[in-house]
Amino acid sequence: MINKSDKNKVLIPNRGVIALDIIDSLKSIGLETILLYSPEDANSLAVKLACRSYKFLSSKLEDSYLDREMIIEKALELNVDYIHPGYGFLAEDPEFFRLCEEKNIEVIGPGSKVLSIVEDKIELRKIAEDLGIRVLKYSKVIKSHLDYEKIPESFHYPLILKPLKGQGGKRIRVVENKARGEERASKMLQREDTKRMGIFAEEFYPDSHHIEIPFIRDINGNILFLPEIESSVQRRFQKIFQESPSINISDNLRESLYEDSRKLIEEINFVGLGYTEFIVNNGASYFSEINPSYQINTLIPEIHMIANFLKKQFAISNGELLHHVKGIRILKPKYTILLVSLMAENPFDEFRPSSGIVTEFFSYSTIRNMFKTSLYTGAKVSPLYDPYIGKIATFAERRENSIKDMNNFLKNIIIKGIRTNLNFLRHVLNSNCLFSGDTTIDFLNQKCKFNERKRTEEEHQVAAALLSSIFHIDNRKKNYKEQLEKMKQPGFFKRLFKKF
Amino acid sequence: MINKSDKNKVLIPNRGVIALDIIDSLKSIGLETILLYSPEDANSLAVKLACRSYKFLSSKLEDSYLDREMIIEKALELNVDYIHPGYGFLAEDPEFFRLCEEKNIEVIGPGSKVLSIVEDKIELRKIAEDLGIRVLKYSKVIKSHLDYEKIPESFHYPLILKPLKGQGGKRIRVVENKARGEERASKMLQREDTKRMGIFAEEFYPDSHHIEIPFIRDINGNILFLPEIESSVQRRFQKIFQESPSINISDNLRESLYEDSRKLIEEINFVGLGYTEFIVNNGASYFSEINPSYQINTLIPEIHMIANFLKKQFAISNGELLHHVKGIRILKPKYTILLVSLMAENPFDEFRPSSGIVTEFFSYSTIRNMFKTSLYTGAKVSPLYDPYIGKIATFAERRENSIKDMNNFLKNIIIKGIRTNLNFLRHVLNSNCLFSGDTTIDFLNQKCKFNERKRTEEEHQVAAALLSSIFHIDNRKKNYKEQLEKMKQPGFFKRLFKKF
Amino acid sequence: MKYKFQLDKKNFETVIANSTTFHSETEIRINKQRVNILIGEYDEKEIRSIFLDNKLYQVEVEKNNEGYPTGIYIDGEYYSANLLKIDKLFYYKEKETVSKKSGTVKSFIPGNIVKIFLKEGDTVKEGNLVLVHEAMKMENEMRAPISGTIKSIGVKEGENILANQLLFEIE
Amino acid sequence: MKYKFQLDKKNFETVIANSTTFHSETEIRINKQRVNILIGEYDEKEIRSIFLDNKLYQVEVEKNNEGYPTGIYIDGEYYSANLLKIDKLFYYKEKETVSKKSGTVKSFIPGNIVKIFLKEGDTVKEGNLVLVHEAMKMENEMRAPISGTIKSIGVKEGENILANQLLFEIE
Repeated sequence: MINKSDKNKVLIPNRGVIALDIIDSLKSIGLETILLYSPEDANSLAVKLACRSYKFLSSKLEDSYLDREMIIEKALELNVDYIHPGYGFLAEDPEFFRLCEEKNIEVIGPGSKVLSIVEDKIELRKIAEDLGIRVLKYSKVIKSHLDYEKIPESFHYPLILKPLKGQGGKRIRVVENKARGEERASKMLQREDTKRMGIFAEEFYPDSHHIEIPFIRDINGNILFLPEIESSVQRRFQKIFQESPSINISDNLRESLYEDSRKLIEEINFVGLGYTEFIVNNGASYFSEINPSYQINTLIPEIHMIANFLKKQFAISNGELLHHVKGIRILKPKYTILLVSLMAENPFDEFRPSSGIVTEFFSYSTIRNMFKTSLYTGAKVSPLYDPYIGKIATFAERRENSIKDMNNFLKNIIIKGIRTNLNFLRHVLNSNCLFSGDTTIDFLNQKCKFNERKRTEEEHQVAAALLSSIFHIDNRKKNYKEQLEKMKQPGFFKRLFKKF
Repeated sequence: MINKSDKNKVLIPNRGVIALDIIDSLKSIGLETILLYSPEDANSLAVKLACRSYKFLSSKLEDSYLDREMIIEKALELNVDYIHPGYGFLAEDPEFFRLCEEKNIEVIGPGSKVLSIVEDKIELRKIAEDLGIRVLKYSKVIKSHLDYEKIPESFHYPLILKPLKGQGGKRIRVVENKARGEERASKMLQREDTKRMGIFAEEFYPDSHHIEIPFIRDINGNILFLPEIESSVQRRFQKIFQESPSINISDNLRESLYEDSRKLIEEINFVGLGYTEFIVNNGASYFSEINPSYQINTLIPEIHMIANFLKKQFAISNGELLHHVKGIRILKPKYTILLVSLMAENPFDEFRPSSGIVTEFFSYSTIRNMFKTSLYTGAKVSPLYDPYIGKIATFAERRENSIKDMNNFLKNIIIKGIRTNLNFLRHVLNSNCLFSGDTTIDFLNQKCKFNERKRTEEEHQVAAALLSSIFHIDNRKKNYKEQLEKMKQPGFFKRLFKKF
Repeated sequence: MKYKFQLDKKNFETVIANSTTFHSETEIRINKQRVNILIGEYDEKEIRSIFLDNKLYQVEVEKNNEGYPTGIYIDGEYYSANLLKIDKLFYYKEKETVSKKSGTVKSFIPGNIVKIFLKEGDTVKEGNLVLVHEAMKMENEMRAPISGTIKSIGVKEGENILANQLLFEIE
Repeated sequence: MKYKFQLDKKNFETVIANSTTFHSETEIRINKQRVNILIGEYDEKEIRSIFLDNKLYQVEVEKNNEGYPTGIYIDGEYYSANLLKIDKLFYYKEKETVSKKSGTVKSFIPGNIVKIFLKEGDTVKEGNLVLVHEAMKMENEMRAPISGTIKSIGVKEGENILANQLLFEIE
């Protein structure tokens, strides 16, 4: 009965908090949000909040969120006007964008042309070098273990081995010496898709900082730069803790980062929303790559602007111009914003991903913090997908207050039924190293090891008291039940009263 | 084992969102928050988040949250440094403050002296009149139905009858003529406590606006004024929808409201946080009363300041001075902030309060909205207490965007197990009358009647389709179960196979 | 199955195929329009949400003591409801009689006998309407579960009856 | 009851009065300190939170297949645990034997017989230690449920036994 020929339909082939942010942002500007979801995600909050939802036939990634053809087919069938791919999955895939462009479906993003430039990390660095931008030293493409010899002798170990294309830190490896490097490279090249594109090597500085510059550029070339984000604190190349602005870069360096970014995105004519990434080592910056989509840390620019980043992205993508920006504008930060990633993984069991049904969930937010999560009591955390389940931000004028607030807020969250990294995050937030700002890339490996944390005598006593009390009650209940069973047996009362 | 002689203990004899806000705010500045809670509130979120919690012996109000002696006894026993009464309950009770002051327990608030001035609504108006402030016309105290004759003939009906002292709108009545007034007055005076203090009458203008000015005044007399709040939209004198700033007052009037407020709070030497209340009719303002405690709408000043109001209140109460305020400072609003009150009541059943266990609860907030609630899946909404269960705020530069965002956000909340006023709020937010700003005191009675809303043909068809589908499945399941039962009966299969 | 409902005092007629479980998307007819229905979330007790044309609705059905719907909350919005008529009430029971061939029909809830169309000794075919039983403002057409002769009718027109009372017997 | 626990490789001893249910606030001893315990939230399955000195802790106990705790999450923080010893394991069973006077003692979980203190024909008093049975690293002192003579001992020192195996019999 509802077959309006609405011109404002947006298809969202994504899940979790990503889908939620898109649904919420685009619904609020009057768009009909149509979600594509896998059977595994049937009870997700995204399905509850989307205007309409269509189920993929399979929960396998390649047959659902990564199935370009199926998504485009559905887009055509439903006659949607836009696709918002979110981030991850197909959000940075030039081929997906190209196919959509062919079918005249508008995909939110910088377009297939920009994406294919940005995708090739070596070519992008060459462009940067031509513009006079200092880049991280990089090797030629390595397509077989024989190519490993191509890495110049001048490269200092440790090195990072990375796939030439493709996002996410899961396939990145740090190697300590040549032997390990060759071994690792041939392992990486055993994956069919990695072999096809190849990998490359770059130098790794454990003591460096990871800095990102969020930006929005409109079709007229006006650019809004948001305050930089330091995302050095990573576990297995996944960003765990981020802060903005960074206290580890000077004003001069900051300016040069903006200038480098400007040159680069103007050169490739990037229209839309993205992040330039730099490694900062000993006060010098090295361009690393461009993230051409909205990211996990979008809450940070949102709080700096006190505005919805996705609404802005949508407007720019539709050819609107930036408000109050003629030429270049660099937003000055008013707050120190912290952001942590909530993961369904057990820090007490080697960070193994945890899945299951959430049996209890509550939290209480205040004006200076924000918690976005796909969790609710009864939610299913699937073993099929990324364990990323939420993000928490706090902000204050003074960095130490942001840290204090984050510490306090993490205690206001209770999650049961699945294991989460909440206590790991508390450990990170409480470390002196973080407080003093010594947040380098090796932070979690060297400076703030979770397994080395100490417990107080009091904590142990509390644990012992609680455990023995619970065991006592359990045991009592069990014995009581057995007793009851006995009483039900024939002759019990007869035997009892024989005594009298 | 934990018997530290900590000097930073605060006792919180309150519940629900009120207790949660205090716990969260004061915990974050390092105070040990000690909650007193009734047995009925044992599973509340406040108990989960407080540092420590002590149970009252009874859930009856007079033996728990209103039991001055018991609370003070507990404060002394636990050797607390502060009591934060929140709002409601004992928060504006001069006697409670006096008793605490006697025992040298610091209570957060303006002190017993100011509270006893503010409490007597007639005396306070006399003070205002002496300062040249226009006040709502008021009668002498009425202590028996005979006193009703004291109401001057010049008073125009409808009139409001109010208890002389005491907060909350529950005992306020509007009367249309003298006969109804006398009847209602004698009814009100049947309550022992009301009779003791007496009631009084004031004129009622259905077409007027209800305006509040939040303020903080420090011990040196510096005053920070926050943007005014219009809280005209009330149901049974409970504020349902509030906005700030008001679009119904001119800049001149706004200035005079600040000036009147200043004179008054300086005259009575009010130190702390409070609100002055005015009725605005035909462009003229009439002082009505002072709310001497933190209120239900505290989120509004918090968003204007992007700061925690309760932390500020605590600091001022401890003799700290306002930051960046010398003399008088009036904060200019950057946003239009809307606030609605979430109530556990059924708008489809004459707003009867609803209680029970929350079986499902979820919501998803974005940067421009805030949802504070004591609800969670599994929470118990008690029939013993106020049905107020949460507050929702949105803010935007433009009023229409705030309204749009609120409308959108209300759809992002799902609550089951209890009935709530969510759909009533949606109705209010969607009304043309609200959109155009015609928010007068009679809004809900005259301009936006819930029972007169229309449903579309499509809505009805959706309802019919859903209901019949559910009934179909239920019936099918029931029959299936009956069938199974039959199959279990002896001889069923014998009878079945006899056929062959 | 045909269902006749009153919602907010308006009548609606729905047609749902007998075997429908809505565990996969299924088309139903409502006042001659067609919509797709799919169960969303459910537990042992009830259906908690349901898709209509791929839009998920949160539902809570209000029932009377006999288990019949008197209203429904859809995304928190309440519609008073009244089940007027079901054309084939005992789908499964009817099937069952194929094997059991019992001709005894009892009342399933208390109510009132509105009309009796046949009398003792009449010949009936399976499916013939024998009497109409009204309960909770819902008319139930009680039909012959087997073909045969009416052996006895246990009620009179206008009679108030209890649950599980003999209505009629066919042999 | 005395409980001996290992937590993060440290030993703790707790004393809890036999009849304690913690449904009202109750003092227990832990390594000679005293703390107050009160159950917070619980359902049929488990205790979900518990007060210690009026502070509420969220708890999740990790158990092995036999139902013995191997760890506890307290407000999300994990402590590995090991139940070493319980001084009176079968509180209720002991009481029960007052009326039943059964002298047969069986193993309640699989494990290992660490030590046997008495032999067949020995005279025992109620409560005398007969043997020690270790299971899941927990030592269980198996005592005589009644006074009498040991009729038979069904196990040997060092033997691995199953659940419900006869340990000894007294008449």
